[in-house]
Amino acid sequence: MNPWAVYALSGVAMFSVGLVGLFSHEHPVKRILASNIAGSGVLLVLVALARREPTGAPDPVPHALVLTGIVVSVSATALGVALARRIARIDATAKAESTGASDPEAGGGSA
Amino acid sequence: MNTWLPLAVLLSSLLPGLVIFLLAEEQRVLRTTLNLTAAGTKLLFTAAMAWGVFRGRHYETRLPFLPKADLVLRADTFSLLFIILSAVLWFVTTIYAVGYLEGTPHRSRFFGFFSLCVASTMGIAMAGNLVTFFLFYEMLTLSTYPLVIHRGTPEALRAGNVYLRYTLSGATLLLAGVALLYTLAGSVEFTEGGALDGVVGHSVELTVAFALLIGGLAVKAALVPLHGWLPVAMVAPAPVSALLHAVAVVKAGAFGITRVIYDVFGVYRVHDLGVLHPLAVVAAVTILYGSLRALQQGDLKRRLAYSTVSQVAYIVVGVSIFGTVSTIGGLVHLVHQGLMKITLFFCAGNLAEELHVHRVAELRGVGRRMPLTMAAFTIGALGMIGIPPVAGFITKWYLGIGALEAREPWLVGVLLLSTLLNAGYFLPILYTAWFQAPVEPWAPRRSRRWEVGPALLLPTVATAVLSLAAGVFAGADLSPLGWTKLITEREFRP
Amino acid sequence: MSPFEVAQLPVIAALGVPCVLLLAVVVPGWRGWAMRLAPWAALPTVGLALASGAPVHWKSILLGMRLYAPDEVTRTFLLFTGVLWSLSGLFAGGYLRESPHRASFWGFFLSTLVGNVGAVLAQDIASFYLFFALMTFCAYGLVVHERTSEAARAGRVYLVMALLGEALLLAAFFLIAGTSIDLPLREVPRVVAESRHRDLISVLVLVGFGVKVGVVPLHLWLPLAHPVAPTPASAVLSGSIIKVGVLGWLRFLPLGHASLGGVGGVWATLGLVSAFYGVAVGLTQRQAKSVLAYSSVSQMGFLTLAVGLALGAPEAAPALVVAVLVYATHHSLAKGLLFLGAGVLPATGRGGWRGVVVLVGLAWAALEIAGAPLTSGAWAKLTLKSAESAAHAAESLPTWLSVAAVGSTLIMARFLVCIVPGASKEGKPGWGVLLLSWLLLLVADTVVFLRPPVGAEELPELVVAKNVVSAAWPVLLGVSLSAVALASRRWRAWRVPELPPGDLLWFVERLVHPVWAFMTREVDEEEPGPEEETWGDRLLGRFARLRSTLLHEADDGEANLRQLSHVGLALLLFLGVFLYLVTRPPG
Amino acid sequence: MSPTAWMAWPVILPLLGAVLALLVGRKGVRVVAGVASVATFTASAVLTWEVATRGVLRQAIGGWGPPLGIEWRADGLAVLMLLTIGVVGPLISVHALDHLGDREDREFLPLWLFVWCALNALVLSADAFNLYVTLELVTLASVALIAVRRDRPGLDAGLRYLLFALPGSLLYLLGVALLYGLYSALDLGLLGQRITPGPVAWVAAGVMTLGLCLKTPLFPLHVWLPPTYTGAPTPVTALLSALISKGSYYVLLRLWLEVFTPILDWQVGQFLGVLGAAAVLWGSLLALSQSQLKRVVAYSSVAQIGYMFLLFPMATLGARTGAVYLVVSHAAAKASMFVAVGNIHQAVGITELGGVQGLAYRMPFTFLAMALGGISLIGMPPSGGFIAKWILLEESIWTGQWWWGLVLLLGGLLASAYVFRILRGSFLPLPPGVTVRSIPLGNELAPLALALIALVLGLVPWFPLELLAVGTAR
Amino acid sequence: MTAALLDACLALCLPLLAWLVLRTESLSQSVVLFVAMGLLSALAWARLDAPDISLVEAAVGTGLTGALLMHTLSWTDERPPDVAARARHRPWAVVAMAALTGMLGWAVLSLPSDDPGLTREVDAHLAESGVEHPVTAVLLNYRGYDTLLEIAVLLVAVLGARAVNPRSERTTPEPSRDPLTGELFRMMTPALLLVAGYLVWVGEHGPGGAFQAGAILAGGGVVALLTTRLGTPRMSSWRVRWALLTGPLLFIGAAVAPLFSGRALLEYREAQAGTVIFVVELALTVSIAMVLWMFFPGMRPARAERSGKEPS
Repeated sequence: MNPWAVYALSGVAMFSVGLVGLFSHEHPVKRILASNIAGSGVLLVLVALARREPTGAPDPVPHALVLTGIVVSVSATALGVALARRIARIDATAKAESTGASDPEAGGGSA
Repeated sequence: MNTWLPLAVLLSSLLPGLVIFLLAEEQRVLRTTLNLTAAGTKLLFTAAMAWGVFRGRHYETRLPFLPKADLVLRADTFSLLFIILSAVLWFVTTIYAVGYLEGTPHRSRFFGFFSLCVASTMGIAMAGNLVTFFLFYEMLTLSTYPLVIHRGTPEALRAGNVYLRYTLSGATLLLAGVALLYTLAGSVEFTEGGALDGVVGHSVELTVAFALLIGGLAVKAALVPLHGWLPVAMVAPAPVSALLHAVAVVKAGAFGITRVIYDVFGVYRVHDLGVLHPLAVVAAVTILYGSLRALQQGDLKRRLAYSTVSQVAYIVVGVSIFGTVSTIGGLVHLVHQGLMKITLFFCAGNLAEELHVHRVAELRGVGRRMPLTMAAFTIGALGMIGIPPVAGFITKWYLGIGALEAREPWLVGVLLLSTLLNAGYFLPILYTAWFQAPVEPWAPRRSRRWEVGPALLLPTVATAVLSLAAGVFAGADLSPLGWTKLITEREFRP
Repeated sequence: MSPFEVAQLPVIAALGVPCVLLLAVVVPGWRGWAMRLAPWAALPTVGLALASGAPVHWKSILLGMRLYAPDEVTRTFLLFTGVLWSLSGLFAGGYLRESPHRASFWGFFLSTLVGNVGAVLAQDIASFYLFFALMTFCAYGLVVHERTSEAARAGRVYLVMALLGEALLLAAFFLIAGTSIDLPLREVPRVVAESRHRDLISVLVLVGFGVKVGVVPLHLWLPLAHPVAPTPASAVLSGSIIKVGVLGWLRFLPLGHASLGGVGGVWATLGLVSAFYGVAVGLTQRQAKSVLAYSSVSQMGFLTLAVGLALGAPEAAPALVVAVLVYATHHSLAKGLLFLGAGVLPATGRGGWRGVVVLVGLAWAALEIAGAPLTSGAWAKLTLKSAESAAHAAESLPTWLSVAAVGSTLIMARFLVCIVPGASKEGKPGWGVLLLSWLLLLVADTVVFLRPPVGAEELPELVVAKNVVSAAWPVLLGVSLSAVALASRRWRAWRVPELPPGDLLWFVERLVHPVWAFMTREVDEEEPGPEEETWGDRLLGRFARLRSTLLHEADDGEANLRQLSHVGLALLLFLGVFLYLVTRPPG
Repeated sequence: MSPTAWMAWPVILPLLGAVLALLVGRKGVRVVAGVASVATFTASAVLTWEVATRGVLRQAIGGWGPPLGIEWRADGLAVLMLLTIGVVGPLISVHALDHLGDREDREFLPLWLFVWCALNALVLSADAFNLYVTLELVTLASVALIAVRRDRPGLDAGLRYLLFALPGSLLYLLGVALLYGLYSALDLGLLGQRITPGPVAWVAAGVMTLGLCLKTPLFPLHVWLPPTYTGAPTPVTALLSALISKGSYYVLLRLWLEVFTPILDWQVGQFLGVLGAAAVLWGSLLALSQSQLKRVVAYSSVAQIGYMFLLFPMATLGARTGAVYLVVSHAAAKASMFVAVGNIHQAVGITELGGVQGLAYRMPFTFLAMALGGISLIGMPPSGGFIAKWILLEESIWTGQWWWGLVLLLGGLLASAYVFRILRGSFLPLPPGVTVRSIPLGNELAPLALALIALVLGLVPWFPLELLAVGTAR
Repeated sequence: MTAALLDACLALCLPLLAWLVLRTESLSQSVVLFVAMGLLSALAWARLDAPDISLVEAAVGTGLTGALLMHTLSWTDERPPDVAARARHRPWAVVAMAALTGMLGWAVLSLPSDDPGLTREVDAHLAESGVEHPVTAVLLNYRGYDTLLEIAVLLVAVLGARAVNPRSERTTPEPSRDPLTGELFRMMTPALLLVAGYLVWVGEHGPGGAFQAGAILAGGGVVALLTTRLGTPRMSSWRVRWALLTGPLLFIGAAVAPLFSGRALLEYREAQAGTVIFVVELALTVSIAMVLWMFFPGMRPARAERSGKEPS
């Protein structure tokens, strides 16, 4: 098969791994990683489509789409990570309070 | 002139209702005056419209609503029969309710929903097509539910539950039927002689639609298998059970059935479909079942409730017998039963309010303590049994003759048997009230002149006199019977 | 048609006056003078009977009320009804001076009067039924006036039988009315004769009014009601209320229009049976009034006989109708005399000139009932015999009638035996009005006998020897038999067994009572008992259980759906099914 | 400005408003947000007027034709959605101002403006990839909104929503990639013309439908909805249920009725219909079994979404009208219910069903709002819900698939069960020892206004119905 | 031949690596593997002649996201992995992956193999777009609207991330005692700024542009954050806000201007298209840099003695 199909298939494979991973792991960070992997899988498919014609410049439109796609997935990941971190902070302080360790300042608590 | 009047009749109870909602609990005088003026204006509008229709003028308000169905309010002779009944009885019941609920909480809410309920009854009466009818039919359920659970006690809530379960499933059946008809016939305007001329064949679908419509309406008309909610809803305060369960709600069902048979399918088509006879049989069974169950009820209001179940079936039987005389009988009973039954419920309310008497056995010798109330009760009871000169006799007379005219002799047997059963559960009450001495002397009267509050007594006597007059002056043109003859002449010529 | 012409005034007065008085009695304020005027309420009816009014037709009342038709039947009935009601009213004025429920008595008295007079005047079916029902229900008030338990039982039996009768009548009226809602009574016999259900209507009318007349199987309420009712009430009850039943027969049966041999024959024999049965049971009674009641049953038997024959032979119908009218008039006034006499005697006492006058009057009335020669009784029986002979009934009929006459004499003797010894020597105060009204009735009886509104042509016959003899021997035989019985009774050797009044009733009650108890089984429970387990409630119970299990299942279902792996699986399945359905060739 | 120019403002104004609100910092946020809201609403109204009079409007952004550039299309359906968002959204945000603290306000308002901009863009856009970007913007803004209060349930809800919405968007993006790969076009119109049955089109359709069903969410994939709606602050939940979940449904509707029609046959429609019916029954059943007020209303959302999916088996114009009308009236009714629940929570502090006791006297406007909203959910006559139910019922009988009619009727009954279970309590006397904190009038009037919209939709349906007809002449 | 071998090996490694990332138990290991995968995918983009993308992937996809994840790991504790559940799921997971790949692969493979896509249309209008590099033309002219919304996405993300992180959490960083990083940062900054500037400029006619430059600058910012006293930019200071929002404001202004002269949204005049795009791109670079920089919450609060575990 010509090269683009190989990459497209590998993109699809990455997407499957990401999607299945997303629904088989509980830990939020793991799931964020899985969604990132799925995202890059789709983008790989898109870029592979751009390169189907062996000669000449590749099709720029998928490239622009992928660029936007990457930015969107980064923002989603950043937001997800921020949320996960915040939850972890609250759990950590809660666990700290419950085990008696005085942790006055850290108690961010809900506003 | 003839486009805004139906709307005016509708709004004359809808708007005050909404305003009353906003009134604070303490503004008693303002609320009562608003109530009474609203009832008064409605009476005026109704009278004007009745006079207009009598003169042959045509009233219709048409508002755009759905692509295939407008919101149509039309006042023809038949709808006026129901409007006049509701308007008059609403006026009387408002006075009664003001007196009855003196000092109880949440009266603004009560009178708000009370006016909404009458507005929806007006809407049902004036509906020009099936969709408008269904719209107001549902609004009636919505506005009566808060009244049934007005007291807020657990029994009231349980009664409300049962009431909702029945009425909502009925409404679902009705909606299915209406939708089926609308797809079959395009738009279903109530036209004399039936609106389904466009539909040829489809007899199976038509029968299914008829069954659905009648099933839905039978819940409110309390025909036998679907009557369970009526006795349970008696837990509501007296004015509610008086106006709603004796007049507005129950009549809406019967009125609907008449509309479906005469103005949607047309008598001939229904007759050809062969569904008229089963309906008559169900109604006859309801008549007997209602009376039999009434015999067993110790509580006065439950006994009256079961009597309502059987009496409304008279209307349905009258309408579902293929002949003008029986139709007249059925339709006129719409008014007569309303007048008589509201009198009985008012009396029950008076007895409950004044002497806290609820069971029939506790009525010993009450005639001496509350002569006028018991006199009204006697008139109502005799009317129910069908003894002239009270209005009930006229109905039985026309139904009997109509039955024979339509070659349904078995119906005469049902009528006579039910007359005896009615006597069976009303005469003992009269006997205990008038001819038995009370176990221990009754509480003395609160005021020298009135045996019970004037606001409670005058409506009771008024409705009793009305039901007597409807019987005695039945022959007159403007009497309910006269008006019903006009209806059959103009609209229901089979 | 102006509201009313002058000629219609008497008709309106006949009905109007008692109505006004009735309203007055109801209103506490006017009760005083209303009760004083009440006795004269029936006078306008007598006036109407003597004078003549014009038919009234009020289209808007009820279903087009028509009143008064100037025919014999109406005039005769108006006469004796008016006379009997006014004199009973006068009698009641004195009789009830001190009784507690006077107001309610006068209320019911006046309303029954309105019903009675209205029924006679009514000329259309609906109005007739209105007044007939009014009379029936208000008579109940008179029966239970004493408020005793026997009165209550009598009232209940009376009302139940009356209601059954009325139900049959209603059915008959439906059949008669057919499609024309308000049918004048004039055409009713013709309509009935021509209608498809002629025989059914006749039977219904006969039985319906038979309950009121007291034909044998339907007479059970009569002997119960008379003893408990106050004397003037029982006088009116027996005198004119029962006669309305006969009026009903005359109005609604196709007499003279069709011949119903079978039905007529049966009814005639029933009449005869009543005559004898009345006497047989009457003799066993202890109370004077129940004896009189049974005497009425037997007398009515004669009328039933006449009507039955009229049904069978249409050509003899007019004569028979006249005979019935004569007999009714005679019986009404004579029976009134006896009942009021039974009330007067204890008041005036046996001694003194008052006692003698009353005893003589009672004896005269008894003779009249027995049909002694030269009395109204003989006149009535004579007209009856001549009419029956015209109807060429069975030859043995006249002999049967004579035997029945013997019976009547015997029962009259029984009555005198019961009433006379019981009364005390000196009477009670306030006997003046009672005696006056009784004497007036006696005078009226003789005047009506001499100037009869109908059947005057038979009077000269009375004097003919043959008739005197045929009238005399049964009476003499009866008197001698009673003398023998009286004598033998003194040696106490033979006691007549005492039958409870209403004889067959105890048997019927055994039948009806359990049914009624079953139908009203939950009425007496104090609190409404366990919410009766109708099939509806069981269904609701099962529905509630189903609902809660369903909801729990749903909760668990939702919980395991929420697991991530299951969501992933759902995603995959969704895609798989989607692709399978899309790629499958349609259809 | 030319009429088509008016199509830009509903998108640009909220975006500009959001940016300025961020720029202005602490003090002027409310003023800027207010001005932006009013401006956007007027822009939407003017655009509606233009479309109502002139018919479908199209604008190629940047002047480039469809295959290359992105095109806006404003037909009756799009404009009606614009109006719904423009009316329901601000009302909810008015309520949110009093409901949330003032710190949250500074973050709520800009985020709400971003959501508004995204929804308007989504409704107007006719480009597959652009729809992906708008969907993502809506999702991320919603996640931020859910977590605005920084409390543990809010954060949990936000993360769960994000981690369920992301796969949905990625599935959709994969579909777009496949379509672009085969037809090298992203405009829905072009795709609709060029589409031919084949593995690429089927898989693309399948994957896109799956993604959008996960985001809407449809029955088997709805598990994230109840915990998210309960965790989020109430005004945000109102936004989520009334408007945000409708975004992905709108995209699915556009795809099925304009792009995939040739390749999707009868069975697939029935499949979505069956899932919709299951959603109705499952949602209603669970709504009946909940004890928390918010969860009951949340599960009722699952049921109502089930109704909307009854459109796909019928796929006629009438069914589309019915479904869209249901979307609009559901937005108003559900928003009023959630806001009312918020009021109760704020006033009485009880979240169980008992919280409703004595409501009818203490807070009559909130009670009326819940009643009217509830009636619209059941589909009883004087409400928008009834009109939608009526049209769908007629359509189901007309197309001979009467069983969907049965689902509608049964759903109505079940809905009445849980709605009246809530309303019934409000007639009971106030439970002892419960003090009712008075809440500002603005808070009480907001749900009432929303409920009245649902009522007016029921009484004057001909205007929206005519509007919906614009652009279906094809 | 070797190119085909490289492609095949790359295409095979990526999904395998991905599966490894998700299968490993410990978080830190999976993050490291994730970074490795990112680099490999950057290589793949390069192989597929997509220099812009590989640059962005390397800088943002792998660099920044990796750093962010690493940073977060130090906060979240190791949740005890429930090995049993994982074991139970694994066979099902493999089957699911295979099924999914099969279905999607069937579609991908049936795509036409030598389809030029929109290359010709883009080249045809390249002259009017005001830039030579087709990707920048598509990104900022043909589908400029996408980019506008994308900027909104970025703003929302940063607003969400900052909102979630209360001010009390942000710490005043004290200088890290390690001299090496300090010196490294001082040397690196000028080079960084130069490269970013070049990238923005070269975007006109070659791979590069706002996103790549922004990413580089943000990288610098993060290093500054980790090494020097430079605290995380806070929304409360107007300077940060202006830096963040000038880009979007300018872009909106450029988009709305044509509306007032009768043209459609974002329809630049052909003449000024080039300059407008460049100015907008410049402003956007600053905004993107600020956004990506603000994703970092700054150091963990030094004062809070974490119970036991020292940051790894």
